Amino acid sequence: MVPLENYLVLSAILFSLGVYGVLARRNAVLILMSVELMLNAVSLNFVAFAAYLDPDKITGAIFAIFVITVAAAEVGLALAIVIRLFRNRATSNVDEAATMKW
Amino acid sequence: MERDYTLFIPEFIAAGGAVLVLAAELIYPKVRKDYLAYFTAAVALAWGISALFYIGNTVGNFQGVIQTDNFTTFFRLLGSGIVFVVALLSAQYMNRRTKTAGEYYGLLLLAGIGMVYMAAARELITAYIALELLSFSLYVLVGYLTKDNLSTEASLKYILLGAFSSAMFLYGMSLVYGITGTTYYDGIGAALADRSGDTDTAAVVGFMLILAGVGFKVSAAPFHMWAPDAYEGAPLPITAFLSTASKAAGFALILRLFTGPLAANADDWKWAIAALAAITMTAGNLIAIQQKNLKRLVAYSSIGQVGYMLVVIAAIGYGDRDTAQNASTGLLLHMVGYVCSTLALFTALTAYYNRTGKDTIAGLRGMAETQPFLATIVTVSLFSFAGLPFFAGFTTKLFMFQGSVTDGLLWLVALAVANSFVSLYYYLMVLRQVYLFDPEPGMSRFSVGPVLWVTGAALTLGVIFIGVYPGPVFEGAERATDPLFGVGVDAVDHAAMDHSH
Amino acid sequence: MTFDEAQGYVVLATLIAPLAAMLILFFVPGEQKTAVRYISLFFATLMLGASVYIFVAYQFEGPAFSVEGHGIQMEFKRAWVENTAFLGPGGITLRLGVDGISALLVLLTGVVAFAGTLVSWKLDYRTKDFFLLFWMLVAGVYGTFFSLDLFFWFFFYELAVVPLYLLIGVWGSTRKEYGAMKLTLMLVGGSALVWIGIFAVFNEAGLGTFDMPTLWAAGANGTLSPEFQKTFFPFMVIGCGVLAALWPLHTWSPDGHMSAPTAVSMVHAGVLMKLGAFGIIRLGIQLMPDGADYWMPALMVLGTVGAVYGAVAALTQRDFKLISGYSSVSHMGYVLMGLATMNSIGITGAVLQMFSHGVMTALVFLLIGALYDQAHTRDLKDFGGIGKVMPMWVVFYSIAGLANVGLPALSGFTAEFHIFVGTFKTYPLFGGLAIFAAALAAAYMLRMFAIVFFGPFNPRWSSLKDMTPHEYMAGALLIGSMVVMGVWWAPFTDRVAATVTLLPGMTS
Amino acid sequence: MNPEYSWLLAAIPAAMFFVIAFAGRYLPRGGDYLGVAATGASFVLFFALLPDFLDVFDAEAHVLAVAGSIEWSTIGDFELRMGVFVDPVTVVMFAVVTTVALMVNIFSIGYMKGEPRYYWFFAVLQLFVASMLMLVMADNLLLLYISWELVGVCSFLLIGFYWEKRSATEAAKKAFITTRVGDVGLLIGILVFWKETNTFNIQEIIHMAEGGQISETYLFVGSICMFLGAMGKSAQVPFHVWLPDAMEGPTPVSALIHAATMVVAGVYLTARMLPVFAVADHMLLIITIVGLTTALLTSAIAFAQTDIKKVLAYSTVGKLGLMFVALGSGSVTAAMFLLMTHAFVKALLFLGSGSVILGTHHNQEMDKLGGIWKKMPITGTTFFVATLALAGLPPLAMFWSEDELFAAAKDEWGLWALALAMLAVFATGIFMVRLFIRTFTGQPRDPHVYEHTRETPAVMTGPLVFLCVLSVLSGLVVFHGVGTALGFPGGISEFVFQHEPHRYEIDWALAIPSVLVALAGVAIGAFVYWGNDLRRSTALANAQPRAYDLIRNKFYFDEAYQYVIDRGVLGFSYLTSWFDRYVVNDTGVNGSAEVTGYAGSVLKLFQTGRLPNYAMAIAVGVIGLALAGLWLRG
Amino acid sequence: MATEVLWWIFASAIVAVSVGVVTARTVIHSAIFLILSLCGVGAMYIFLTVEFLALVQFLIYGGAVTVLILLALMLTRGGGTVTEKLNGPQAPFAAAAGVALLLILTTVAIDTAWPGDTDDLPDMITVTPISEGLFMDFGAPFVIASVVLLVALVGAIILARQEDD
Repeated sequence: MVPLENYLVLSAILFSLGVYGVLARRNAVLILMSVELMLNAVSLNFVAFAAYLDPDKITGAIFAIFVITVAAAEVGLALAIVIRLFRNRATSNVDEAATMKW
Repeated sequence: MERDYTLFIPEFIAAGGAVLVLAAELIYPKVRKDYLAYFTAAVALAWGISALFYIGNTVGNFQGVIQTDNFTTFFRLLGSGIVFVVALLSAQYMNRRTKTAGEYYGLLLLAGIGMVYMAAARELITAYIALELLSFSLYVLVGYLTKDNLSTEASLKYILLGAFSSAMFLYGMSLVYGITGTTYYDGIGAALADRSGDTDTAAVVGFMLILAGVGFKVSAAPFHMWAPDAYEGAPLPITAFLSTASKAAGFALILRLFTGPLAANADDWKWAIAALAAITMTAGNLIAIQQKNLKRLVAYSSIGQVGYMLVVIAAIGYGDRDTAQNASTGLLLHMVGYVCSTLALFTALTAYYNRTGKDTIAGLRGMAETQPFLATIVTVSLFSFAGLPFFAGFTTKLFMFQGSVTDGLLWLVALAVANSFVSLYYYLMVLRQVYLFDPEPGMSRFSVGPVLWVTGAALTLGVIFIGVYPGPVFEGAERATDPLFGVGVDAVDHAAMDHSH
Repeated sequence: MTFDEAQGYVVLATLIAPLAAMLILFFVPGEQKTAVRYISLFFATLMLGASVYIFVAYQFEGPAFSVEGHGIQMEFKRAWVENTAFLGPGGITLRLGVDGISALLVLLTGVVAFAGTLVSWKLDYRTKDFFLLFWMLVAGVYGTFFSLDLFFWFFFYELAVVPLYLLIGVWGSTRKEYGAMKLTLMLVGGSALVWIGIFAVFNEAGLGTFDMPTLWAAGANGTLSPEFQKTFFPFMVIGCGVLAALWPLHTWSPDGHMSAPTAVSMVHAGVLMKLGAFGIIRLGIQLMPDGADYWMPALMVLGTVGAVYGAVAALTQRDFKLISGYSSVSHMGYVLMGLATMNSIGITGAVLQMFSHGVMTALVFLLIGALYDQAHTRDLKDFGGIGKVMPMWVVFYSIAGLANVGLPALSGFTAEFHIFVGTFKTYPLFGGLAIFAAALAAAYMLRMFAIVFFGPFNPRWSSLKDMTPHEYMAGALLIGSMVVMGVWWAPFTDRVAATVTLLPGMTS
Repeated sequence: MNPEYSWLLAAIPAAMFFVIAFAGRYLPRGGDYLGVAATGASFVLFFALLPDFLDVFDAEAHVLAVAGSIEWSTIGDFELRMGVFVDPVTVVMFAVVTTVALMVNIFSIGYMKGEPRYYWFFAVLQLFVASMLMLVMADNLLLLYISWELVGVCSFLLIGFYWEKRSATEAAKKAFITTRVGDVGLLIGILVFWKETNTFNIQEIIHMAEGGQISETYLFVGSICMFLGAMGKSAQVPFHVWLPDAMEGPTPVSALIHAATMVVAGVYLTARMLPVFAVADHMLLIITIVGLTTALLTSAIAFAQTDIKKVLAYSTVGKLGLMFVALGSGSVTAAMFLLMTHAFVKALLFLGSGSVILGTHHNQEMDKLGGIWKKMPITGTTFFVATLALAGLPPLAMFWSEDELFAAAKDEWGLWALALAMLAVFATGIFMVRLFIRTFTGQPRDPHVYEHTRETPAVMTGPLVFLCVLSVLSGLVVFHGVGTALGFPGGISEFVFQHEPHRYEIDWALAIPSVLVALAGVAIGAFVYWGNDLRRSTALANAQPRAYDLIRNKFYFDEAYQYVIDRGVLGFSYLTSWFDRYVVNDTGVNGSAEVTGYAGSVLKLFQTGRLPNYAMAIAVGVIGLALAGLWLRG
Repeated sequence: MATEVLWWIFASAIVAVSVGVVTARTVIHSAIFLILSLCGVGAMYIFLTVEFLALVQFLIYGGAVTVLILLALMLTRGGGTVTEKLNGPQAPFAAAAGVALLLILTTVAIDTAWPGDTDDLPDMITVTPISEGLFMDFGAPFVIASVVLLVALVGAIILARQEDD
């Protein structure tokens, strides 16, 4: 069988890639996508833990459902804001949305 | 009691009010926007009053995920109070800036509910969802001025970073779940206590990730960077809400988490909190010196305040149980004082902004001539922030730090005091504009509307009352922290324990 | 209500008077300047009367004087916050009272505040705000002298600093923004140190109370360990020392005084600086006797440096207020020296010096203000032969100056003499240096006299008027205080010494 | 009357000070009569008390003083008592002070007439008299110091009486500060003795010093310091510079304060403390040397002065030096005797010069005077007598006192001291005669001045005559017979003494050289300046130009001091001010503020406004915390 | 054994497409990679025997979220000009941070002594505990989550709507 650690490492890789994406990208939508990657890693983690360590109540899986729900809502809201930004400034590049600083 | 829905009555009121406000505009689009504000304030008032009935030593527990005890009640009162004031502040302000205000006030109430459940949650999923409820509402509220580039920019930064940090937070929770097999606080506490002594890299890293999540929420350095931008871009009343409710909620969550489930592993996180506290207060106060915009100044200053409050959390880690409760009590007291002062300040700024449209420090020039009453409020609140006596800040800070002092943490308290001294400089720079200069030509004396006048006066009196006679609030704060430490709680429902086997 | 309790209410009333004045003034329209003045004068008179009463009624011997009670009398006690969290029974009490030391300083406050009110009579710019803040300042000062609870002590100690920024910033002169900012920051910085010290003391004592006599007992019986005291004594003393112009943390004094308006300078140099020295007694000597034992030689060095340094620096200043500012540094140096002697003569002298310097320097600032209001310059070189147009002014200033120099029959001598005696007892060499500095005082004072008062008359100043009746009254009151103390000092020493001899670690 | 009432002597003028100071300007004639009445009352009271004093004093029973004191203040066991102590030394001082004060008060009515602040002059004069009397009857060093300072202030106020004149102001300042430097020593000395004996009471200190209860080092240090105070007050080299400048004050003030009374306070103090000084190592020798140096140096300077009052001032300093020589020789008798006779003579000379000044409408430069004896017969005559008296001619007063001095000096130190003292007397003769001749005789230098010169009124000449009588006769108290006739135990040497009384007898081996020296001085002076002819003296000056230059410029003392003050004291002050501004304030205080502000301006740069940077901060924070956590766990 | 091989194939694919998400040169490519990655994770849930969740994953993520993203991309015209560089200047540091985080999290995964049997999975996790948990134990958060969705809905409408200027 595939041990738990494999899932965890896979999740870690996805999470780190997501973090890389958030840090490296400058398109708001891409950043959002990277965040989704991270959230998926989290879900994977939860489900893996639930399946291996908490098979009776699988709280982790339930948590994952909440995470997915919230993530979906977050995407919707964030995209609305990106669209708003695009309307206001004709860009979705976050580096250009840097009027406020210091 | 497995499912005691009566525990939620205050929030039912608030949520019902929110739905009504949302619906009101749909049904009757021409409704006066300020009426909506006053209605919201009335709902908040009802909410707060209904919360009063929960004061006492009995603890209501909803399936182990939500607990209505004094701690919750405290934050209900605080939350409803903040919503009340912010709604009043918004009335005139939002009237001019938006055509649809129903959503604004609805979300305000919902954000308040999120805050309360962050404090009430005794389970990670609930805490997470409540946090997102608050966050989502705030993302929208910050960006509510859709035609304002700054508002949108602020909202974008806030939501993307918020999502990023909540991913971190979730990953941390998943690790904690992994080693404890449960999401209930009591279960986590028991499981961690069983495992304590082992080298749990997962626990350590998990704590740090959780810390990042809550640190973001309360804007602790280095997770604070969204705050100044969000504060600046947000509508003025929302800035007030951000710097009070959002922080209070974050600390409520932190207190529940760090005094309960994570307390046994204090060695793993206390140093981190101490470090964050030191960095946060120092960075906040030093950068604040350089600010020109009033909202940003308040943002950095509130970051500094967060640093002081984190001292308490560090004290919970470093000290024994008594110290932990003393410090937490101090934190709640300080929170009340800080909230009062901040809201008073924003009342004055809103009233001033409504009239002059100025939100830079230099814009306050000659305020003492044009509006002495507002100048007084600004003075009182800034002096309160700086921790000068007669005003809340002095007493609450003194109590908070005194409660936090342990032998190992004196250095941090000393640093906090030093920072508080530095902060005086930039507060004085504001007062310098207010008092030392004549108003710009063309500025004449104006009067303040009765709503803001009364609000400001009441808050100012509150600030002075807490500063001079802190006894009642302090005692209330202690009662509020009792449940965290199992003091005087007769009827703890240990249902939660059943879930954690 | 027994007589003693009734006296406690006198103390309470004295503390409440300035607060009441604030409250009433808050509701007086700002345009009613005359009303503002008379209300202030009324309260000032009240305070003066009460202060005199407190000083006179203080029993330094007989049954009323209790050694166990640290010589504290006229107590007023109300529970404030207790039995909550870290506060045990009597955690914070509004405990007021006077001992011999504070009785004298209360008198000083009454006198200077009264004089300050009279002097501010002609102030015409935002009169109401000025008096509002002024009474806040006075309330802070009174409160500090009365408080026997560490919380309230520090509360009032800080309260006295709160209004200074605005008082100086709005009504000040010469580089007022800089002076106000520096003064406020340095003073608050000092109290930050005190604050840290208070935290540490409360924590170390672990008694759950801020009650000062209880904590003093803890300091004396080793509950505050000697090591602890040695560590935290400097926090208290340096913190309070800033307010007492402890060298090298004194630079707010010249600049702050230069900028401050007359009445504020008076109260500030006259009374507020004494809070620092008073704090060293309360939080240093009384709270941490072991620490005091260990650190006092260092304070002696700093005090002496300050005394000499201030005098030397004053020699070549060209601004009246700078001279007074540096002279204050020098005189507060004497106070610190007196405290550092750790013998009853020296400390009594230090307390006398607080009073003496208080009235003297208040008078000096009063007079400088009277001149500056008309001349709009304070540069010595601009003047000459002022005695021709302002003879009474010159007489008053001369008396103040001679008191400054330490001339017998004026209070300065009485105080400095005791300090010198005390210093000689323990540190003869420093005593010698202090006396030398006193001679320098003669040099800078007479230099100023010679330049400004005497010599050929500069006709540019022929329009100058002599003192107004208000200033005259205020000045006469201050001079009266100086003369009484200079000639017949037993009433002062009796009261002060009765308490001083009870201080821990005191050699006779 | 009870001798303990002697405090009234001081109290009367003190009370009158307040009356005149506050009410004088509203009284007719400024209340000058009140002043005269006050000093007169003291004068009368003193002589009324004198028999009582004498009754109490009993040499046989070793009762030589009247003392009484009251408690003043107490701090623990530190008790201060204030009291009076009257012994023969005090009695002499009383006599001198009350007498001269009364004369000067009367004289001032005429002299100060029409001056501005007339009442103020009399007020301060009363304060001075009170303080001076208190000084000489103080039983403890604290009270003495208090009075000491008060007379200093009165001196300051009176020197600066004409404060509109820059020179008067400067002189007052100089006098005060110079004596103040000496006072530093005095106070240190007092405190050193207090530290060793725990008392301020003079008699107790003396007792303990003689009993060897004061350690040698402290004894020496204390004595030296105290003597510094005496030197400052009595204008001994190197503190002598203030006294000549003090002549800026009104002339009656010069007579009272700067000739007869205040300047002898140092002598009085030394006499009072002599038993202590005598125990200290080398102290007497030091006193003697200081006295001799002063006497010779200032006599030399007096040669080249042209201002009447300055000449007299230098002569005063010289005579004070001689008094110190007497003290250094261990003879309180000689010192006090000299003090008394000198007070009368010098008061007469000053009042005489005041008369001249007023009579010539404010001229005091010899170069403008000359030949006014005819115009001012009374003044001239009395001045002439006083000149001879000061020169030490028998049988005038000062001869006898100097005789005592010579005897003491010879006994104690031998011939060298005697010779030097006589040299000083010799010099006095020369410059006093020069002064007299150039002022009163010969042809008028300035006809205009001469024309307007007239004799002064009786209110001024009266005191002159009275003092002239004293100048002639007061020396005779040295004789046993005169003393007993006056009710004393005998001559002054049987009344005022330190260890044992002795009966005065003329020692011809000393008297003859003394007379010869005095005569020689007078003769040489008369020869050189006869007929107010300056050719001989000019030739003399030209013969030794460098020496003349030296004395003409007063040995450059003032210049040296000025240099030290400018470069040393003020330079140090400038340095300190600079240090205070730029190091302590700008660097220390502002610097730390700027560093804080700068830190803020650097830190804020992290807040770039770019979202990825913010996210990076979060990531770095998390990674840092996690790494730290892992590291801490090991 | 076959499961393991299959797992590794899937795992590698997921990593590969995820790398694609964060490195793709165009936004559309990224989005397509993201769909693949999300579906891969869904497959992982099947490996973990939580099929219900896999279903949720495919529906919500594979369906709703990606549709939203693609819609947004259309509305924002690909998020700006096509030629624009998608990576910011801080990419190298981002890579370093990613690697560091990966190391930390991998250490955590391997180093920790997880409580329980980490090698064995239950054969099948039915939907029953999930539904019980969701609707019974976690009823309260479920309700709150619905409010969150309401907020998101209202918020998205407010923010995205075209206000008549």
